[in-house]
Amino acid sequence: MISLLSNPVSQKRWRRFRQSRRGFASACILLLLTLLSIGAELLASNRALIVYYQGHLHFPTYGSVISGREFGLDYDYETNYRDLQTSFAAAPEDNNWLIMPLIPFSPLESDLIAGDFPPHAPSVSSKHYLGTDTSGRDVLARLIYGFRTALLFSVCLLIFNYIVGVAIGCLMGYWGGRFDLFFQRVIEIWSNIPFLYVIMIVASVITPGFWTLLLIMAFFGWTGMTWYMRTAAYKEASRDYVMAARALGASGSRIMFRHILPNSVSTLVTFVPFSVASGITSLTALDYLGFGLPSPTPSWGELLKQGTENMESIWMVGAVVTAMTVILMLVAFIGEAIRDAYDPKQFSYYE
Amino acid sequence: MSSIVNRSPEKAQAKPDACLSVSRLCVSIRDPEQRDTKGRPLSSEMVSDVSFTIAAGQTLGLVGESGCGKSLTAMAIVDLLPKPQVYQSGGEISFNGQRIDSNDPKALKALRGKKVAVIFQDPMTALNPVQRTGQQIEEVLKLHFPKMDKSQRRQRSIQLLNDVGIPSPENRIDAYPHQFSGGMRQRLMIAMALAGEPDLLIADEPTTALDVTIQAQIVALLKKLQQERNMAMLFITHDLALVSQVSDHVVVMYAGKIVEQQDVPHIFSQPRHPYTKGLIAALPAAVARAPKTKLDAMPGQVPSIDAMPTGCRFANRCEYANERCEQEAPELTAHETGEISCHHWQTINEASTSGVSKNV
Amino acid sequence: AVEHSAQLPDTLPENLNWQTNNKDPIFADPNALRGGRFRSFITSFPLTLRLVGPDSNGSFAGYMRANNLSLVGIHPNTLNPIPELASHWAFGSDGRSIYYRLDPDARWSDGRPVTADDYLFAMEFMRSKYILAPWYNNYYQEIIADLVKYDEHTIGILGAVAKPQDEMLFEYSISPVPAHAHKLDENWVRESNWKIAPNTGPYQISEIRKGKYIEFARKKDWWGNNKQYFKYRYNPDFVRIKLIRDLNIAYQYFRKGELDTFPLIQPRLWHKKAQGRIYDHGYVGKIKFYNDVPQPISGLFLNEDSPPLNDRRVRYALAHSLNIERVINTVLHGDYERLQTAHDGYGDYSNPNIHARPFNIDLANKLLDEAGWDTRNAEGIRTKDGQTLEIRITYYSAAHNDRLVILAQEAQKTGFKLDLQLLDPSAAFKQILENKHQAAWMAWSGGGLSPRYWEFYHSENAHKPQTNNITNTDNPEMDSKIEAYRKATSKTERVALAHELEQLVYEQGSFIPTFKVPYTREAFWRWIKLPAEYGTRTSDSLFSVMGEGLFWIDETDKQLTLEAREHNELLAPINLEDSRWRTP
Amino acid sequence: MSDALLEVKELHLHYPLKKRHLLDKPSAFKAVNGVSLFVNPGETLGLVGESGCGKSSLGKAILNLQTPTAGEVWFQKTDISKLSNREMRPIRRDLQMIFQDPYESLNSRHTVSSILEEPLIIHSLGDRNQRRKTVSALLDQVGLPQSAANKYPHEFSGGQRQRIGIARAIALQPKLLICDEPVSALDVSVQAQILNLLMDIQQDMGLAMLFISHDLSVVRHMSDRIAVMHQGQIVETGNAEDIYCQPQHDYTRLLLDSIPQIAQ
Amino acid sequence: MVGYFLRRLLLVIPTFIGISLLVFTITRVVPGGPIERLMTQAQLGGETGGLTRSQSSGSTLSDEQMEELKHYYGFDKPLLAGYAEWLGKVIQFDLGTSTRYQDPVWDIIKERFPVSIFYGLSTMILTYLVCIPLGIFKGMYHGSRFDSLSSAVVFLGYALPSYVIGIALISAFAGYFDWFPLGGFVSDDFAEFGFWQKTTDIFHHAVLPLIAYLAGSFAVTTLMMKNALMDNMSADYMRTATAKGLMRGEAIRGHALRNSLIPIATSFGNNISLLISGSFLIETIFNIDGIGLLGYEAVIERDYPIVMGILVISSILYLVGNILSDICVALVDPRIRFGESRT
Ligand SMILES: Nc1ncnc2c1ncn2[C@@H]1O[C@H](COP(=O)(O)OP(=O)(O)OP(=O)(O)O)[C@@H](O)[C@H]1O
Ligand SMILES: Nc1ncnc2c1ncn2[C@@H]1O[C@H](COP(=O)(O)OP(=O)(O)OP(=O)(O)O)[C@@H](O)[C@H]1O
Ligand SMILES: [Mg+2]
Ligand SMILES: [Mg+2]
Repeated sequence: MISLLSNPVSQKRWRRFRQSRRGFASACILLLLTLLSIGAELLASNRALIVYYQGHLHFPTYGSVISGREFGLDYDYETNYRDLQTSFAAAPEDNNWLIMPLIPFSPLESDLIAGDFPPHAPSVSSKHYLGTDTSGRDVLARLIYGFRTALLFSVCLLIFNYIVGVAIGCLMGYWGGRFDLFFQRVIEIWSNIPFLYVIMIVASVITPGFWTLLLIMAFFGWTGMTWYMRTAAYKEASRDYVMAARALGASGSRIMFRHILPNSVSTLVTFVPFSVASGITSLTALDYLGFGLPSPTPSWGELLKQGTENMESIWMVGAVVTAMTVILMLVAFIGEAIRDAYDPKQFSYYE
Repeated sequence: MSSIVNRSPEKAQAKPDACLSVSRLCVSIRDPEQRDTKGRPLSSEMVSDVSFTIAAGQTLGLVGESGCGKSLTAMAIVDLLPKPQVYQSGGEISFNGQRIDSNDPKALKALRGKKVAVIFQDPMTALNPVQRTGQQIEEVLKLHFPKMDKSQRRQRSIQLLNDVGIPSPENRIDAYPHQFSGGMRQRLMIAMALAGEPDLLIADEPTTALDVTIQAQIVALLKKLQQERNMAMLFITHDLALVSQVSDHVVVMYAGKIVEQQDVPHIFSQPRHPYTKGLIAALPAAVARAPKTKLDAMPGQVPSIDAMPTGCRFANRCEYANERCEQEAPELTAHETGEISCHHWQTINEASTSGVSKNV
Repeated sequence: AVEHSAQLPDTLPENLNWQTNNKDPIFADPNALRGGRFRSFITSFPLTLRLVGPDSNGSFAGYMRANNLSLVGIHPNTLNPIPELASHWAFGSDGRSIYYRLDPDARWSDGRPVTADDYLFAMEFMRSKYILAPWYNNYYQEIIADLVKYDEHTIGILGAVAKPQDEMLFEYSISPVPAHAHKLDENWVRESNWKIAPNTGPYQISEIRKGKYIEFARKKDWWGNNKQYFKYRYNPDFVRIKLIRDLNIAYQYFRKGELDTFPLIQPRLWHKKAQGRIYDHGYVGKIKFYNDVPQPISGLFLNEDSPPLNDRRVRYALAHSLNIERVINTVLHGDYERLQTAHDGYGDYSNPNIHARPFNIDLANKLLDEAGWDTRNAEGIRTKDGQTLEIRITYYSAAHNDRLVILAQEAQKTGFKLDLQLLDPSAAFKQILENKHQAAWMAWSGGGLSPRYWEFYHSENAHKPQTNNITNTDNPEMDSKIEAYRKATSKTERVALAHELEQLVYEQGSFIPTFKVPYTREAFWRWIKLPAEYGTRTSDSLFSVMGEGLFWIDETDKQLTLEAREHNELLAPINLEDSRWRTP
Repeated sequence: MSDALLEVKELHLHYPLKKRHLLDKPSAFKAVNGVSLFVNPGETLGLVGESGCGKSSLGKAILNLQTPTAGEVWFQKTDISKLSNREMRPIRRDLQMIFQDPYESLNSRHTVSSILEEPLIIHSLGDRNQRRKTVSALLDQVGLPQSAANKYPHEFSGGQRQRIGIARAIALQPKLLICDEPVSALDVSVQAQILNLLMDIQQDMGLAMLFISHDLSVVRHMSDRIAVMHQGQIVETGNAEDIYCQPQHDYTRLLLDSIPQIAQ
Repeated sequence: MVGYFLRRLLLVIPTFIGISLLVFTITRVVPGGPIERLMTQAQLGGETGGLTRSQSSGSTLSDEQMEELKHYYGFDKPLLAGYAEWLGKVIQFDLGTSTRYQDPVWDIIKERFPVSIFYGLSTMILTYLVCIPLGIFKGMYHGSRFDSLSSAVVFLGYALPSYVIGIALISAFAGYFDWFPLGGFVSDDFAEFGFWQKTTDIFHHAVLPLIAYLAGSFAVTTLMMKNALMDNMSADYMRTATAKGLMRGEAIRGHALRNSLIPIATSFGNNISLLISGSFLIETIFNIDGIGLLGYEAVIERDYPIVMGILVISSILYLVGNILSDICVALVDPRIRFGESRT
């Protein structure tokens, strides 16, 4: 792996990638968004970042639930920090204070606003910067957490598909013959299965969780990667350096792992952005249809569904569509740049 | 003989019989990976200050190792550099005394194919794979002989195929290029080039992709056709032996610059530049030497564009090189049989003329 | 449990007391105008026009059923029986038999009279395997024990058990099936799928465009036209039911005036969607009409066989942890009401003293502490012996997501973790019937005149798959009361037992009642006219054209309204609310 | 002749042609069609022929990289033509190959040192330190600077890459080296460097060579004996000088006539 | 060549059996089939709708009755026997009977063909009509402002889910502005129209759904065209063409274009199966009775004969489409010889 990165070919690609300004900027933005979403609890949460109470500092964000009694409230369940903040502010002489995250709402929590029913329109004063959904949950918070889920999902899906695809595809390309023929047929069959139908059938009877959904998707998703890998391995296997290794007496596994794999795997990188994007869109579509992750998991698809049903509350559709467009555009730009870095096509013309 | 080649542009234009004259041609390449502060790709000059002329009916051989800029020079003549990465960054090219202006598409159109034709290096990729051969030849006729009708064009194409030695051309004319062997495709290219009855034929390594036996046939064909039509020819190759058979005059290029030019007998009998000498000496067959003895190999290799030396580009491989060579690029200077670009050519030749001529 | 031994007498008993009802007030408006075409929509095209057999239960079936009259109807306001196909009825002395005299005017749509033979055939038909309707087979086998033809227009029906008379009229009353229109064999289901069978009601299908619309036409001289309780009803000449698959798109059709009415029961439609010029300018009116009908038994059914719900205290605590009020006040916009008991809307049978357990954190905490769930983990969820207090809730409508999400969030306060498991309806139902659920969020359709307990709470149905006792209630005290309730024939006795049973159900705590919708709410274009009283006590919908069919279309008003809309003129806005029938 | 290092007897290598039709009889392209030749220890046999006549195929068949269709390959008194990959391994120590294309035959993802170490690892020669030493000795031998060890192939010119290929082939100190057109991708000046290097190595290590090329003048310079190949068959063998000066076969003559000579 | 296609066609058989067997197995193994659906319908009330009369609810079925239902739906046979029976019927062009519509599956599918094909074909034709010229233009003026701008637009259409576009379009242009009908394939009184009126009516209805369909498909084809053209523009034979004296436009028209169409031709065959599949979301929104919607409803409602029927047709179309692709490519690319594997 290290050799994959330290390899000057890779370094050259990296340099070329960096030179594509749009692609590199997109990658930076996406990375930033990813990091932000990983630390989503610090950005959007109903737990305070820091509470100073009676001379002690508390950091509730990642710990276990702190009961209201700890802060002198009259209930056992989790402290409502927004209320705590108002009560602290009401009694400044106690010198207690707390800092809430920028978006002081959890994605799962429905916020009641007296005199109005959800969905609430965006408003700075209520701190619902993008409004709320039909259950009164903060749209921005759900957007952020939904992004995290979708991203995690696609990345896991990608890893799974790549592992299976690389293993089978490599063997197909290297061994060829019957094995290849057999799996060619399997792939043909697989890619013909109306997989949305199957997911719908399965998902409607088992309420898939994150991992089950992932497994179902992966069950149908491995073929694409396998096919690319097969082609790449097939091409590599017929190249002279493989012949040279065989002439040296290298064993099959050595040829596979030391020669074919490192050479063919690298091209798979070009598919990463598109795989991630397609993971995100398929998860969104499934959520939209109601066959995705169970409620109340924050999800873009669910938000989109609510939004399209409540077109008059335009902020819901608006938020998701904008987020989706931005992410997919970023991914498209990154993909373009990676492809250029791998295969620096110099388009030229004659006139 | 000395009238064929003349370095200075004023003179070249004055010469009425100079079919093609190239003066101080420079070609630059943009490197998309090296950018200036504004993010624009930086250019480096690959071909610099190349000048030569060719008279009608004569053949100029352009030799040099791979990557020396031979093809770039040739393509610059017909303004066929792959834009925008590669472009002509200086110099002038005149054809029959008229400047070729790349900003005048009409003039270019009338020039290409009609006055100057090109045979490309790789016949495998230079033909349109999805067009029948007949169509591809007839296209030239259609462009440059608008008076011909359809059947005349076909007739002429068959005749051209016949001329280049393709057996039963009536049947072959409707075949696709992939149905031809490499040698036949190159013949096809030649037929296509000849269709416009050009005054100048640029042959860019027309035989490199071919076998020796076929190479011999193609070369013989070209020579025959040239004689029949009194064409001028620019023959590019890296094969010194081949160039000696085809051309009247030889220009030796090294790393984008002309290092030496002389007529054929002299360049082999009296090579003056150390590079020319080295090239000739390295040929196994060039010198009558016992088998399995050491060849006279030049050390080192051609510098790459991004690491062009500022001084003499050959300095790092030259046994005579000194500090001056590394700092100062030599100018092309004329002598009785040609031109040379070396600081030391006089001293070298005094010392070793005898040695070389003894071996040849 | 069914007594089959008894039979109907071979000849009509002599001393029958034939009754009818022509004394109740009519509920239609004599000002109603005939004519016009009423346009409504369905979200999925019917799969069949059959009344029984596979897929005969879609949303379109309502239209078909409404045109197949029963023997007697129920007056929507007084709830007394009124004649439909039978003009008179009489009760046998055994308390199980009932005799009907058919209205000699009654005609099938092909003009043939409705006779006793059609009822004989109905029995054969409903018991036939060919109709592929096992539930009907069962019903006509087990509940309707016998049917006898005495003459062309007189029949007797024997029920399975003795019942109060008003219930017998309802339960032992069947619809005729025209023998001349059916060929009963194994192809029946297939062949009658799109056949327009003769019916007895005011409308008959006149045009079918598959995947687009179905149009009904009012029969020119329907036999019921001048009958007392049918008069002034069923006013539009044509009814076109358009297929529009998406509710939001359907609303766009309505806004454009391509549909005449639009139901607005859902809060978000009423409050957020039904806004704008067409309302403000009075082209479209809105009405909220409270009714009083048996409510679907909707709520959370807890499986007593699934720990920790086998502990009554946990069940109670869960009930106290569900913040139904909050759901009502947020996502439901304060429109729905809390369902207090399992059997609401049954008039006397409903026990008014029972109130659903309210959201009460302290009470829930106390109960849970007592039950041993007295520690909390890092997430604030209660634990006991390493077990976390997790309840899996199975539900089948994605539209309920937002309600359950709030409940789950609130339930955390008392230390419950609610796992929401959304399944497709048939999968959910299968799971529930196999007792594999822990808690089921669902609704049984309400209906009937009195609540039913045996299917839902008797121990004979507990711990078994494929029964309706999905709470697995197994309580000897209840069993004996249920048996007594089934046997009782006097209404007072039954009401008393029902009240006691309701109390026991409450104490069992395995059903947590949730919502009821005590009203109907609709928007309608100005030219749609409602009777002076808008609707009746049992109006499910004010615009059920073939059900009550009280409204009418005013064509002149239509012209005016459309012109006004064209010129953007202001008409008096219509905003109606009627709470005459609102139950406290 | 029994003391020949390599003896090829009636070797055939046929490539199966794809069936056009389900019912077609399987047909084959006869790339090597009954070739017999031998190489004595320390000797160079030159093999010339036009492109596509089966030279490389013959080389691969000898090395058992393509299993021969028929015939025998005797190397050091064993018939290696039917050995499995595993059984071939010890023999490969003595039988190595240099490839035609210096750009293709080196794995671009490995550093020069790991390329040169690979044969040593495969044949478990020496520990880490010893292998390092061997690598640096090899670099010396083929005239590459020590700094080359940690570079990647693409950082070198074609001639230098061919040196790496040569170093890899001689790392196991083979007895026979099959050179499959090692210089045809190179320029004249570099070609001379490589030819010189090969001759040096042959002298130092005393190995035998099968030198394949389409350039008769190169072959003539390098070889003791020459075999001329045409359409899968050997049409003429003999002493280098004899073949060059007195070609017997028409095809050889044609080949000789086609070589451009520097016009005097 | 005929032999080659015969061979390809023969290979379709095992693939087809594999696909259908797999899906058949899933329909059998997954709970919640038509019988459960029937029971649910008969018993569930509340907001999902159910019986208005209580006659049939509340009672349970005997084992015997269950068996009869299973028999009726063909669930009484073991998996493989069931599959064999199904396959036997398919071979005789009998796709079975829908468990919901009670009509032969083939009739139901056939009924929806015209609509699906109309949209499929229009989408395909329009995609090609727009994307090919657009791609050419972008390729010729690579890097120009128009190029970047159109890229952004095309990407936007690609990024937005088509159902969102559909809802937005219908809300704006049919709901708010009233320029187009709210949905449906034709007007209700289509039958009474004259020919011209019919044609305009169809297209009037088709505008919005077509935009929704097209928005997503533009990006891929346009960029494919652009890249292919640019690849070909830098190819050596273009230099040859220019060297003959052709002007740039002439050279592109005469040479680069045909070669650039090869990848598009390759995708053509695959699109054949899209012809009938459609998108059920768009079809729901625009109230179009197409095959996509039929399939979706069949899945949701567990109408397995229809699911299998659509699968049969779409997979055969797909498999045949692949072969068709090869033919297309062979037509535009004389280099392709059948029987050679293209990897
Ligand atoms: N389109 C291009 N983009 C970038 N660099 C180029 C391009 N074309 C040529 N070069 C570079 O310019 C240099 C000279 O190229 P040119 O093709 O003229 O060489 P040549 O002398 O014809 O060599 P050969 O004998 O291999 O044909 C080479 O180093 C090559 O890498
Ligand atoms: N794997 C293969 N499958 C089918 N045919 C092959 C294969 N490899 C080579 N051939 C064919 O066998 C013939 C001989 O090939 P080979 O590579 O041995 O020629 P060569 O003499 O080395 O030519 P060159 O000088 O071009 O390297 C050629 O016509 C080639 O097309
Ligand atoms: Mg060149
Ligand atoms: Mg070879």
